[in-house]
Amino acid sequence: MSSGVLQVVNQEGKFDPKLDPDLPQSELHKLYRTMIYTRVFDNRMIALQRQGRMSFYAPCVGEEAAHVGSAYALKPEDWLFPQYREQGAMILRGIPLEQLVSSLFGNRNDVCKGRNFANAWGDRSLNIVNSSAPVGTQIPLAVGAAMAAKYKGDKIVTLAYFGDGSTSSGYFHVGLTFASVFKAPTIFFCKNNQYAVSVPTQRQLGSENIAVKAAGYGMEGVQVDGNDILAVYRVTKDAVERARNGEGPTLIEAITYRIGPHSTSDDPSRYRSQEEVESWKRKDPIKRLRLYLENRGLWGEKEEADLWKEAEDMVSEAVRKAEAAPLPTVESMFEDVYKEMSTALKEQLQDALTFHEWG
Amino acid sequence: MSSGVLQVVNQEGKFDPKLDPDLPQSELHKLYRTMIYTRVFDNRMIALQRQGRMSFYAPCVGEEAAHVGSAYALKPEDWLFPQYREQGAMILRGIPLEQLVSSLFGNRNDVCKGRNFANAWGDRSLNIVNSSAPVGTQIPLAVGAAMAAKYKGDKIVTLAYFGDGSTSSGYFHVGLTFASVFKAPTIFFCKNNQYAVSVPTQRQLGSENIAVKAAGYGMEGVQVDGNDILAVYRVTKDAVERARNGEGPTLIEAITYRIGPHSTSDDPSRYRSQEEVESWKRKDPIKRLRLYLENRGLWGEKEEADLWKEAEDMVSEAVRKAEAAPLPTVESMFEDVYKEMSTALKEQLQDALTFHEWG
Amino acid sequence: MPVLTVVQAINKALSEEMSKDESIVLLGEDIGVNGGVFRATEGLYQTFGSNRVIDTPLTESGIIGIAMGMSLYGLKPVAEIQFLDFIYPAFDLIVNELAKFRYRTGGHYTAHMVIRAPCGGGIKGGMYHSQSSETYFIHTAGLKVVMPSSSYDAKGLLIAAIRDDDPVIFLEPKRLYRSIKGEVPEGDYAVQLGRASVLTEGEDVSLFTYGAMVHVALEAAKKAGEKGISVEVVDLRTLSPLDFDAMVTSVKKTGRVVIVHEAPRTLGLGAEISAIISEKAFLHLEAPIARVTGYDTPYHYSLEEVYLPNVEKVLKTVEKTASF
Amino acid sequence: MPVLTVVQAINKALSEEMSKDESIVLLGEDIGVNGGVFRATEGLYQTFGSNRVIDTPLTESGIIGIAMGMSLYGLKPVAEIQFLDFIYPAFDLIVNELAKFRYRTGGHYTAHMVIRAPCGGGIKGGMYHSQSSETYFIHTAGLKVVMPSSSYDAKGLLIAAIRDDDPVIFLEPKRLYRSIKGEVPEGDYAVQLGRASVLTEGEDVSLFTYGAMVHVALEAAKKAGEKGISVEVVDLRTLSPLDFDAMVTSVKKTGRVVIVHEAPRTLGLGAEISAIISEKAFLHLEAPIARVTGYDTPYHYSLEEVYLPNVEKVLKTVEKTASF
Ligand SMILES: Cc1ncc(C[n+]2csc(CCOP(=O)(O)OP(=O)(O)O)c2C)c(N)n1
Ligand SMILES: Cc1ncc(C[n+]2csc(CCOP(=O)(O)OP(=O)(O)O)c2C)c(N)n1
Ligand SMILES: [Mg+2]
Ligand SMILES: [Mg+2]
Repeated sequence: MSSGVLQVVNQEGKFDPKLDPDLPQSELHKLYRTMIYTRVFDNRMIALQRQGRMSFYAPCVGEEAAHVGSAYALKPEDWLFPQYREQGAMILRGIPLEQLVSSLFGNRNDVCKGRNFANAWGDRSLNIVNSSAPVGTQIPLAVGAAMAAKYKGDKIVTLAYFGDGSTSSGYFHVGLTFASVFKAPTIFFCKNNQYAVSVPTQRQLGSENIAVKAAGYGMEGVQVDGNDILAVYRVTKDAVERARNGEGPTLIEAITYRIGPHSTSDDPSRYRSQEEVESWKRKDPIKRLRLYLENRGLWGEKEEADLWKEAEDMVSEAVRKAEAAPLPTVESMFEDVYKEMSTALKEQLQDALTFHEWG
Repeated sequence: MSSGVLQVVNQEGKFDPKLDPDLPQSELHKLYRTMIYTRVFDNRMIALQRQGRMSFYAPCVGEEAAHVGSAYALKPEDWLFPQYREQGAMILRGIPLEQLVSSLFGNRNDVCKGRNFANAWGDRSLNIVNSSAPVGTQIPLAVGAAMAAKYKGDKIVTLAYFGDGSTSSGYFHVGLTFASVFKAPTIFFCKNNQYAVSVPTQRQLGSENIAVKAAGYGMEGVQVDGNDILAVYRVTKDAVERARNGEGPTLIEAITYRIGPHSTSDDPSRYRSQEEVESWKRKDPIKRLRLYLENRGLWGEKEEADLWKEAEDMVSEAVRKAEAAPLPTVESMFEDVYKEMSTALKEQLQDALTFHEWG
Repeated sequence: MPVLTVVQAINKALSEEMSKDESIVLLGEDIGVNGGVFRATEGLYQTFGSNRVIDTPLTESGIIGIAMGMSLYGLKPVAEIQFLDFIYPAFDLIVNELAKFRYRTGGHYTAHMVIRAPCGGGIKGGMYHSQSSETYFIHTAGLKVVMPSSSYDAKGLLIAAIRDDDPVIFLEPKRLYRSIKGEVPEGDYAVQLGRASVLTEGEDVSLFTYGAMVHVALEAAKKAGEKGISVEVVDLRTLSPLDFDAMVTSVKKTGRVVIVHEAPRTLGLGAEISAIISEKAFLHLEAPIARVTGYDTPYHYSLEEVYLPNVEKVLKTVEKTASF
Repeated sequence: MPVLTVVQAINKALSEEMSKDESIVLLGEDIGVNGGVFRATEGLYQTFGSNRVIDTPLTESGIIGIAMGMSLYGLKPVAEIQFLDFIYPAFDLIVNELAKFRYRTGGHYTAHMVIRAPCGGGIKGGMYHSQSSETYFIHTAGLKVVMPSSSYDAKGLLIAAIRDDDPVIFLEPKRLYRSIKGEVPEGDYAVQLGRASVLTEGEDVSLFTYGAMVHVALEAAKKAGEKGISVEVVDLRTLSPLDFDAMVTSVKKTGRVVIVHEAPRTLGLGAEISAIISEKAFLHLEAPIARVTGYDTPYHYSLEEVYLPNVEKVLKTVEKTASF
């Protein structure tokens, strides 16, 4: 990692004791466990898509440390505004696996009533605002929620995830502008995974990196090794504390890599080399934490095997249940456009019901 | 002026010979003359509006040096993308006064056929792209034109004017992003006149100034005393040369002040003190250049009196002619929506002609 | 009852609701210290302070994005867009987020907020200070769209909009701000969203309109009456969802329809009204449904009198429709 | 003649025109190295290089703003928006600048450019990868709007759009990209903008439609024919400016109209067509004008078959209209 990029644990699992956040064993296990679940989940969803049982999926393989480590720095009452590639943060905060799968299938058990395409998870009871597809919109929303919390005197922070590509969006600029003018307690967490679909990060910015953009807003900006979960946790925790103390927002750039395709529709061999991918595979964030745990004598072969088995079983169970659930009702298609169904929508529902019977 | 802000001539007309661009007398007179014409034009348009002869006007009193000095650093083949408050740049580049007034009246002599509200000047033969009202849109347009010129191998630059308020717009961000990624030969010229209507500059940015934002794009950023026409010329000329040599874009922040109201509809006493205005009046850019000229023995009372008289006469003549021109024709309202009038528009024109006869 | 201008009525609605409900905050350009460029928020900054009347940076996508984030957190923001013509930088947020939030989150997250914007022509503002772009919002499922034509409705509809659980685009015909006055009750009352209002009963022709054109329509109806044509003027007030019943009831009575709006003709609201009436009252129609609208050009600066529907145009169209 | 898919036909139009005219450049996300997420620009980066096939930063307002600046300078950019659903960050530039540039500069500056965008549903893409938002553009004076339904038209209309002096929004029904094939001439031909095409002649009912729905309409017309109802299917092809004459001619023959589009009903293009026919052919109408459209909800992910017009719906509506 280049200078200025915080790292706590290196590729070989060696760590700097002065920087080690020294988390208790149970907490370290929780982090590790979440990353394994996430990896298993990703692999299974890709398999389902390949088997034609799911239409589309966007995996986060290789980026688990960046979002799990940062989400871990938040309290449950803090609000999360995901992009779409933060499966681990969803799992860590407690969205049930079955709910994640039901959402992907768009079935009747989905809390969003089967309306969303791919990776649009959220849960109001967990203060996770469902992500949507348009790139960058979550950024000003997170700032607005933070300003509202500040107005109400709630000591919470909001965190918005977004990618390197998203920094080119106008929303990045207006979100950071508002946050800096109003000292909103928001963490802008950029997962620089080197690509926006096929477009490399250099095509998004004339600056040498993303963190440096913070200066244009009079804001703190930091770079962190995004494959080092302890380093990610550290910088995010610092940012959260500053925000909670009324010292305003922070821009964090976590340097990581998307090992898998952008989505199941993407063929990354069109725009990047296998060597590049391999070089990043060696920086696998899961392996990194495992080496750290092993170095500290906190993990072994047996635990490892058990954990994988458990994760596989849990994911299988979730898929089994979700796949058994029926499609949403026709009625539900017309709900929630407005709080009360309008006359026009009632008529249209009747129309749909008529035609649905013929079908 | 604070450190880091380039100044060549101070408030008393003392100048730093090492920084003086040492323009020939005729050129200095041209700059001075343009500023006087601009001032006279502004005052007259405000008077016309007060007399109910014009609906609306936005003056540039106090900001003449910022736009005249920067426009002067361009060649005629360079493209200018104005905001709306750069009367002096229009005059310098050669839009006839009568055309400026005809546009404001929206009469039949207006090259834009009377279609535009206030300050929307431009002239294709002079490479000035008409400004429009929506704040910030000219910024990406200027970058696109610069990229096109580069593609065609034309050694020209483009310059976009905008205000401090406009830096909050998403267009500022996307324009600077594209320019930095593609090394577009564009000068981003921000006239920081301290207000966006009633909102002071601190409300637009968390950063200490505007020039610092350039770093977020890996771009050169400079601050200049916007009431010092020679300093403005100097920094713009440097930026133009860099751009012409393929070294990419520059962000310039010219620090100035809007002495008049935002527009004839605005009452600035609602949001700023008379003392503040007075303190800036003492920094009048016209007085500054006059003192410099006098210090160098290049100007006297007689020339001053003659110039004002001439400017008054020329503006009077322009107003007289423009006010005598009739309204545009009804037909012309339906032209230029498309290159060829559509069937629907032809029908609508007939409708308008019918009803116009009754009226 | 006090007589207020439309802009005063709007100011009253804001200030009374803000006094009652701390979760209401205002955001916009120049709405605080300056009181708004049309003075709609005059005095509110002084009364409620800078935390509730927020002068924002100059970015409409910022204003709407921030307001919406606030609403997700439970506030009830009222955002002002200085002119409707400048709302489009926020269009993505409005169409893709605001309109769809309740839907896409299964009803879990909702955006309880209002966007106020001065709209329409008649003030010599040219193509960027005169637009009537309600179509973009009416076509977008998930938004409610409201436009008052009187001081009474301005206050009552704005109160209803602020209390409504769905996002409301509240369009204020700027030329009525000071030109129209009317009695406005003190204190609490709401004009229900989704309900048109029959302003004059008539037998011969139904005239459907809204906003500033209501006054043109009323004048034309009066003149038509003098010529023996009895016109029923219906002020739609809520443009989405539309009050079908009011329109169909009127058409069943008159069999003839003229629609007036200043928005451009092609896919202006008149198109939908015409289509609905064809569908729901075809056998009652005795004449083609006529539209008097703005033209399909950008709004013209110096020829705005030609651009806009006026009493003569409406009157001639009513006569033609009545005698078909 | 070679048989091409719709997306191949589009690729051909781009590559042939680029070979002929150096002022054509392409801009968009993932269109270069990657060849476009739908492969519409496959191979063009390799042929024409990175100066003419420009992979842009991820910002639609940037893409459109830059393309438009280029067009002012004399290039003829073709910008790709990855999905029509993501065009709205550029909506301000499209409505306030692109559509109005010729007008507000008195014809001096013009924006000769095309915006291509995959549109519509049928690929299980949910509410952000399936929108049919043509209304927003049709309602905007100064834009032309085009949507092909076959490979032949896709190439011919795109060539015409690229050569047209006005800004064109070129909408590509993504579900046809690979599902529809047809003969496409090599080399130069253009399908004139502004002209509808009568696909089947009929006597009983006129069926007006466009884009992917053309294929649904043709299928329904065939089934109606088997039941003795003769349907005239008219593919509008250019949605703005509309081909009034073709529609009125057809209605004068049949007296009965069904309009099919997948865009939401309220102020979908069907509304304008219905209104125009009422105005221009009132006395010829023998039945209410019927619309079969998408519903006024966001596009539904898992129930898209319910959301979309299908052959059954169209057929039933044709039968009802024919027997009115
Ligand atoms: C406004 C908008 N434009 C285009 C897209 C299509 N798209 C989906 S994801 C994506 C790339 C996002 O890149 P980045 O922000 O780096 O996140 P990553 O996918 O790398 O995690 C694009 C172009 C979109 N969703 N929204
Ligand atoms: C998108 C948009 N929003 C709002 C306005 C209304 N408006 C016109 S000028 C202006 C302030 C511009 O401030 P600045 O960029 O600093 O330029 P200045 O007027 O100070 O020269 C505002 C808010 C507008 N024209 N466009
Ligand atoms: Mg990325
Ligand atoms: Mg300013």
